[in-house]
Amino acid sequence: MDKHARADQALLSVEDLAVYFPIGGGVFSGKPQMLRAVDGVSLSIKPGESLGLVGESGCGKSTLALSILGLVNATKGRVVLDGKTVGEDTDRLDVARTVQMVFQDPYASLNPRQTVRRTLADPLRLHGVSNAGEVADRVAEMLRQVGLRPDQADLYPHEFSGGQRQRIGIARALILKPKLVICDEPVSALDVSIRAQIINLLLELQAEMGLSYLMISHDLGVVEHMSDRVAVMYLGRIVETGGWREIFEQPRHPYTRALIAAIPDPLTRGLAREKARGEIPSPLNPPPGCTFNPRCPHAIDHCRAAAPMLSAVDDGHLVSCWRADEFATPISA
Amino acid sequence: MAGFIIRRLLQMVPMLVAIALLIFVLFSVIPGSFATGQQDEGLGLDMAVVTRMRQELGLDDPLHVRFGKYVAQLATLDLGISFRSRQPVADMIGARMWPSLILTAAAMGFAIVIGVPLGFVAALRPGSLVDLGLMIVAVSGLSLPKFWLGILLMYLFALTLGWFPSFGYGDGGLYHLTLPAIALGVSPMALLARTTRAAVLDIMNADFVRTARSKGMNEYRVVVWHVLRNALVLVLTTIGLQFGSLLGQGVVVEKLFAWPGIGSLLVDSVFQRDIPAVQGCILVISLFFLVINTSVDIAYKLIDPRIRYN
Amino acid sequence: MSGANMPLLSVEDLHISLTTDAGRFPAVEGVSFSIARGETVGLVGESGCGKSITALSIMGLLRDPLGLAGGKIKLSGQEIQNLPASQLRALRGKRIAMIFQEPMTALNPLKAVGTQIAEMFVLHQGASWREAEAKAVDALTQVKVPAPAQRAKDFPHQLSGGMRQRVMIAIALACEPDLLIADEPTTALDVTVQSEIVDLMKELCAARGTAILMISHDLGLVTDTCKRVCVMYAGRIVEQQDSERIFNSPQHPYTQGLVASLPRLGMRARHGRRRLTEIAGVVPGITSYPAGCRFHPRCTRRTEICETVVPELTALAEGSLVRCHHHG
Amino acid sequence: MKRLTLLSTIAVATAGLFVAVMPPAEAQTPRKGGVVRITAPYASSFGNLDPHMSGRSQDGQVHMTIHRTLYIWDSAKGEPALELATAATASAGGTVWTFKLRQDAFFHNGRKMTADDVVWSFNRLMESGKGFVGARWVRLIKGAVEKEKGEAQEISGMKKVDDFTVEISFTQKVEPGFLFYNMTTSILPKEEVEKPTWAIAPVGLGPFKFKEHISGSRLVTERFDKFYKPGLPYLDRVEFPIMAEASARDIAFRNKEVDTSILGPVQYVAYNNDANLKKNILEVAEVFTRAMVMNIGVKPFDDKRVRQAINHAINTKIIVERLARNKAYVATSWLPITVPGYDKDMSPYAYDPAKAKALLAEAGLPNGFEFEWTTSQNESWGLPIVEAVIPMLAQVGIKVKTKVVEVAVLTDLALKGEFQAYIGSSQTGPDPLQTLRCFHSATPRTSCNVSGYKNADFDKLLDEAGTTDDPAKKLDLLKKANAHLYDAAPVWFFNYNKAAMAYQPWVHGLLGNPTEMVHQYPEYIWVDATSPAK
Amino acid sequence: MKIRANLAIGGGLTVLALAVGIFGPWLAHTDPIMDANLMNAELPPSREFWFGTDQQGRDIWSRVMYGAQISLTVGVVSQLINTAIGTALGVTAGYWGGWWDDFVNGLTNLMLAIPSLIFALAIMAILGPGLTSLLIALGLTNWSYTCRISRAQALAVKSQGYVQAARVLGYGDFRIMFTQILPNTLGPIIVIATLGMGGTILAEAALSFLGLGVRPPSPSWGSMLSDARETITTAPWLSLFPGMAIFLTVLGLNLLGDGLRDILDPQSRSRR
Repeated sequence: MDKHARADQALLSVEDLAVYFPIGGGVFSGKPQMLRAVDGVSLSIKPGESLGLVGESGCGKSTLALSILGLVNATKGRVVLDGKTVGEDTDRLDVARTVQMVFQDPYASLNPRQTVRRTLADPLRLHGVSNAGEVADRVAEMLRQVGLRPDQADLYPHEFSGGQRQRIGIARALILKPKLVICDEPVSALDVSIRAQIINLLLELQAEMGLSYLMISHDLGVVEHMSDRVAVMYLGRIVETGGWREIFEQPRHPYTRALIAAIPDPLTRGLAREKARGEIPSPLNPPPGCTFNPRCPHAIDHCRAAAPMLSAVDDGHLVSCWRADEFATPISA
Repeated sequence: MAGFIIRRLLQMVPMLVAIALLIFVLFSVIPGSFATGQQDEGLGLDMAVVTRMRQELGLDDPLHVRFGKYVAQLATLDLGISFRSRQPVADMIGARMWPSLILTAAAMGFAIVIGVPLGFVAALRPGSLVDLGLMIVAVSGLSLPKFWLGILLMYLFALTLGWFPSFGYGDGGLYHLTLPAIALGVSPMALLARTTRAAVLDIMNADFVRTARSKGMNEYRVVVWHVLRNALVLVLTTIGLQFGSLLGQGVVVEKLFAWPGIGSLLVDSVFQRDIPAVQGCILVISLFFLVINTSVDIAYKLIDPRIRYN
Repeated sequence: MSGANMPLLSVEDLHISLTTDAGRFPAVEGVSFSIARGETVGLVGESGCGKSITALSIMGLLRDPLGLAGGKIKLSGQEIQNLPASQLRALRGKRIAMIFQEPMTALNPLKAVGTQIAEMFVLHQGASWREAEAKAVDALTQVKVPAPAQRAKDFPHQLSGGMRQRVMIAIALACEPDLLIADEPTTALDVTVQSEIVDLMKELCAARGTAILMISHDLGLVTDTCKRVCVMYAGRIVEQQDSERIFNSPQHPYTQGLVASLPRLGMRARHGRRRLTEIAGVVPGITSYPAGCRFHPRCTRRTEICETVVPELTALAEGSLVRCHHHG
Repeated sequence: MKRLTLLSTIAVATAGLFVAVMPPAEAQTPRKGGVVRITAPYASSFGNLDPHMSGRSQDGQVHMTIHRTLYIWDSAKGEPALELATAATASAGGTVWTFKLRQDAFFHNGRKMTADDVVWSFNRLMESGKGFVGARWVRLIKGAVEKEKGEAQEISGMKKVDDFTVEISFTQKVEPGFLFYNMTTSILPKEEVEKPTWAIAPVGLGPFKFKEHISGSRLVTERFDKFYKPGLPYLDRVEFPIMAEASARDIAFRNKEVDTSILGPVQYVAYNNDANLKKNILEVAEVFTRAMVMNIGVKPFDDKRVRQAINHAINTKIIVERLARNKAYVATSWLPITVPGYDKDMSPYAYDPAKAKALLAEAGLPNGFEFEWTTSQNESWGLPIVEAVIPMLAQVGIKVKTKVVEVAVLTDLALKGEFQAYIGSSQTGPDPLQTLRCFHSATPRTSCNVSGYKNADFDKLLDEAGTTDDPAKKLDLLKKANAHLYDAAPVWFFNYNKAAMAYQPWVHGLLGNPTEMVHQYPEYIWVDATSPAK
Repeated sequence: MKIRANLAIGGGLTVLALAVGIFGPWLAHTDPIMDANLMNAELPPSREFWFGTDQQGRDIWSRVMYGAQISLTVGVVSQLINTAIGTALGVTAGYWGGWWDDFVNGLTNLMLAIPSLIFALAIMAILGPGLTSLLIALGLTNWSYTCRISRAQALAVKSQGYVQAARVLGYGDFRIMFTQILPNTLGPIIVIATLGMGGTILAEAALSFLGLGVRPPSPSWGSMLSDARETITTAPWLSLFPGMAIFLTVLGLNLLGDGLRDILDPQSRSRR
């Protein structure tokens, strides 16, 4: 196993986490079904490190993020943040000071009825900064850090463009000086010409403040650009994880390969045979065996019969595929 | 489907029990007693009779004993005996049920037949003078006290024009039904017009209507093939809620037009403190609401595939 | 222009205005492009740049507060922008078809998808409903929907996003139109499903000789799909190129900035992690377009002339046009 | 026959005051057949079709049509008259009465009425555990209370002498006509009462038999051919359309959809101002007195001067004129005009604010006081009157806080004495003695002494009037008692009601019944050929 | 240019009604209670009595002016109570979900199942006629729509990023409900409240008709109209003016509500 990821060293360590939701059910309407949103996930992030989390809709990455934030209860397993188990050794305020989040939609993630100042100052006051002058200073400083002018603090969100709003979102996430920031698709809702500004800003702030990032995205270009390590999720499980170079240059899991092949970019032409077929099944009734088998271009009978385990193919490179050894070739030219 | 209907019907039971409890508690603290309510005017009251009545009717028992008796009664579908007529309340309500139902149905029919097309016409020309005019007419219907509207209708259609009788049940036919039905139907008509307009406007802006247009459909087909049904689905909730509560709203109109419905029985019973009759009436009115809304749910299940297959 | 060279669609100097309480604003200005039979052309730009309303104007589906303010739209040489409604309807669906972004809301939730396809045959081929429903199953087969006879009876909410978009494609291609307009057809879909849908669309259109106008904000998707790409910025076309050259030698500063700002997969492995090139400033809204070259406030190459004079679209080479005073 | 003489004397004494106006002598002969539609104006439904169970005026309309009892109120003479009884003779100082019964009275089921029916009906009224409203009229019979308490099987004071003779012994001296004219003592057929259909399809001895009842809308009766009065009734049917809403009734009457309509003050004026409608209005002075009752137990109402001051402070005349629209008579004291004992020579309290102020000052309240006035919303004896009085009392420094309640609650509060003052309407007839007893100190508040009035002189006058055998002396004593009340002013004497009923021109034979205007004598009503009703 | 006619007309009428409600006592010529002069009873409109006089000889103009106060108090206060109850229940139910949501849903359905007029009638019979009773009766019985709408709004807002963000920042539930959810659900709630106010004024009139309305000393439009219904054939001005006051005010509120809906709640026009 990953010998670097010792608990005492990791800022975040998720240990065999599972989150199930009952769906339906009630006094008159029969037994509820279990939605296995996250089903046995382990991962860790060291201080200053960026972990990219890749996956498509319904793969459980948002639920994973929420359970790290202590907002969703784990059915199984635990989340350890900075040495403390979330939910047991921490309250909401402790977690808030350690981990924060940047949201996808800069339009929906700012309260339209609050000024920027309130958006930034309220959390400070909630966390015990009572000196008005200090609050004002920290708000101004934070705004400067994200590339806004302090005099813009008294404006309302609708007076800003999408990119500026995302800067405010980042400022809000950083105002409590957290150690870990979960970035949930931080640029996918932004105009293409604005994305680079935000990506650069996030990287600068990481360097400046020594942040760790959990970078959730389906955009492999962004993930490659920003991550030290990458985990690929499919139907509630991690199917492949490793350093960014291994994942993108020598992906071992057919799903990872399919994701790369699906990128509409002249660079990926000629990877047609790696593409996945069909669509993501419902997490309510995942297929038997390897959950990717119905879509996998390389599936064999064994894949339909038994589920593979996540196992190391290389130092720090873990894959959950029966045929992982056969895909040792680099994917792109 | 049968299972769904049974389930929905079963879900009504706890609601009815809750309603029964609520009205029982409410009317156990009402001031004035049946015995004194029996007097028209004057105080020529025989207290010996009052005392005997109270004993006979079990009014001197403690509250929980009375509630126990009441629930036991209800469980056998017995609504009790009226203080006033000494008849079973169920019989009294039974006699009023049909007139109430036809009045409610006629009012709702009026509301739908007038209100829905009105809303449609307005929505097809949003912002136009036609739209504004129709909506002001509709909203005006919502803004008149029912009894005043009723008196005006009587004055105009009975006294001045002589088209309809001013009051009464007659043989329960359309001749006597028309005026009270209009008086009762005007406000749901206005609400329906408004809801229909909003629903049609919503649907007209929906993506699938744009798809329909991109298919090369003319506006008539767009409306008939794609807008109508979707809009009606949105309007159905309003129809259900309005229809369901109309039996209760009938109180004023029934009293004004001397229509022998449950509403007028209820008001009479309230003033004469005929508590079993009051409780029975409210229970039946609520049951009607629940039945209508359950029916709407079932109707949804039939016409809206999104619900049908969930 | 002779019949043989006559483009299938030509849009000439198209103007679309937006009317608000504050007045009329040019949402699209002087847009011209053409598509030959069977050709694939992309229209790329950021949200609000006018690409979608350009498509709607071709369909004749602009609605208040948007309105056509000038220019010509020709289909096989025939001007269609002022056609009476009934004639325009005859073109819609039959000769020009369109696919929309949200496959969930673009389908009527209360009708079986088979019926929604069948409508096309009833409308344009005079088929009876029974025949049309049968043809609808065929159409579903062609878009590779498994068990098409059963799926035809399904309602939109029972289908996945990808399946719905296949249904939309089946509707659009039902009458074998000459031109398919695809407005962000895959944006709402998952990455792996996206490429399947795009491949399907390309394959079916190629087989029918149907031209595609692909509209997207995704430069990669458009260049991947189309032979030729028009880049729009703030209501104007700023560059038109063969898609090969968009990534390799973009001419307009905006296109150049876009290409440089994208973190493309494989770049880090090849060149290491470099700071991405930013395009400064914000995308202007329709009501606040700047004078002169609309990109000038964000442009690194701007000079005085850019602030006042609208640059003309100039041809650089075969199929290569750029609207910039300082291109290259 | 002694009793009748007494009554006749009283009747003669008061005949001059009758306002009961018979329709002008009819030149035409009554026509047989036709329908009359008499509106039921007081509630949205008939409460109970069993005459023993309901004392409500509206139900009485139907009872008068379907049922009969030993006596009936003779509106023309202003006294009870024999109906099912053909003769009544008193013995033992007026405590034992022998009734001879009609031999030609049939129930609607065809059976002849006998003495057994009278005995059974009165016994039923006293059945223990049932709250029969009519019980109060029978309770004076010997053994009735015992039966009521369940101590006896039968009322011991009732004896069937033969099939058509009944002897009844009372616990005190009574005039049975005042008891048994009430419809709540109707004679009922046992075999029908015991049927389950009884409550919905009553059977009686009256001129009309039950035909149809659409609860809440109308009740229809049709002619009973074996009715005991030869040649009567005239009508084929009597219908009772229920119309509690006055505004709707007005339109319906003008629209000729109903044949009679009770008029409130507003419509009384309106109809009198209409040349056509004015011709057909029947008026009668009813035996109801409207008054503000003061709670003698509450300060400062314990002081006679305060009570008198209130009577002086209010311009009663103008309220009766303008608000009651003269559909009432200014009250002089407690007994109304049509009841023996009323003294036409007395004049009402004069409107004299100065005197009122003086009286208040005398009573130690020169600056007035404030009290809470409980009232219902009744238009004739409720809130509108209070609203008119408030400014008048304010002029002498009396402030009023109103407490508006429903009638049912008002009665409750009055009987419990939970009020400072309330305005209401009391039935004050037809028996003057019983009416005045409501101020006797032996009468509890729960019976009818709601003001809680106690005065030995007054008690003495009443006791004497109750025992004397001399009608003239009795009348004199009643007048004195009434005059005593005038001076003591336990109430603000407001008015005596005048009932007014509009009827369509084709309706004939209506009678002004002072005990209750809507209680008509259906056998005498007939309609001429112009009636549109079929 | 689109003219929001309903907003303009509705707003105008509402402002007018409110102005009359506030300044009524100054606009009135006479005291509405004490200046009964039976010698002037039932005079038609004239120079002296603009709207005529009623049966007690009181100036109808003055009573309509004063009546505004009562009628609007009934409309505003009881609707405020409704809004407070409905919003509190709806927002908490939508935000917390679970058994509380089920409970509130049940309660809301219960309230809907007993028609509000019937419910109000019962409460009025229990509390007795009067302004306070009326405020309670109408304030406790018309919150179900508000509750449903605010619940739906809370559900919608709850999934918005800024609510998530507040949770991530460690905000407590009540703080989130007050600072994040409530301000963003107010639009539709204001619309419902505006429309409901009209309904409440009408309900007061209906209760007056049934004999259980607000009662003087001070007049309400509903009780004036109800009292005057008998004279509609003989002295129509008695009912005309309070009737018009109710009609115009409720019409104004309805139009205003419709207009506000277009502004405040454009995406949910057809909900309800």
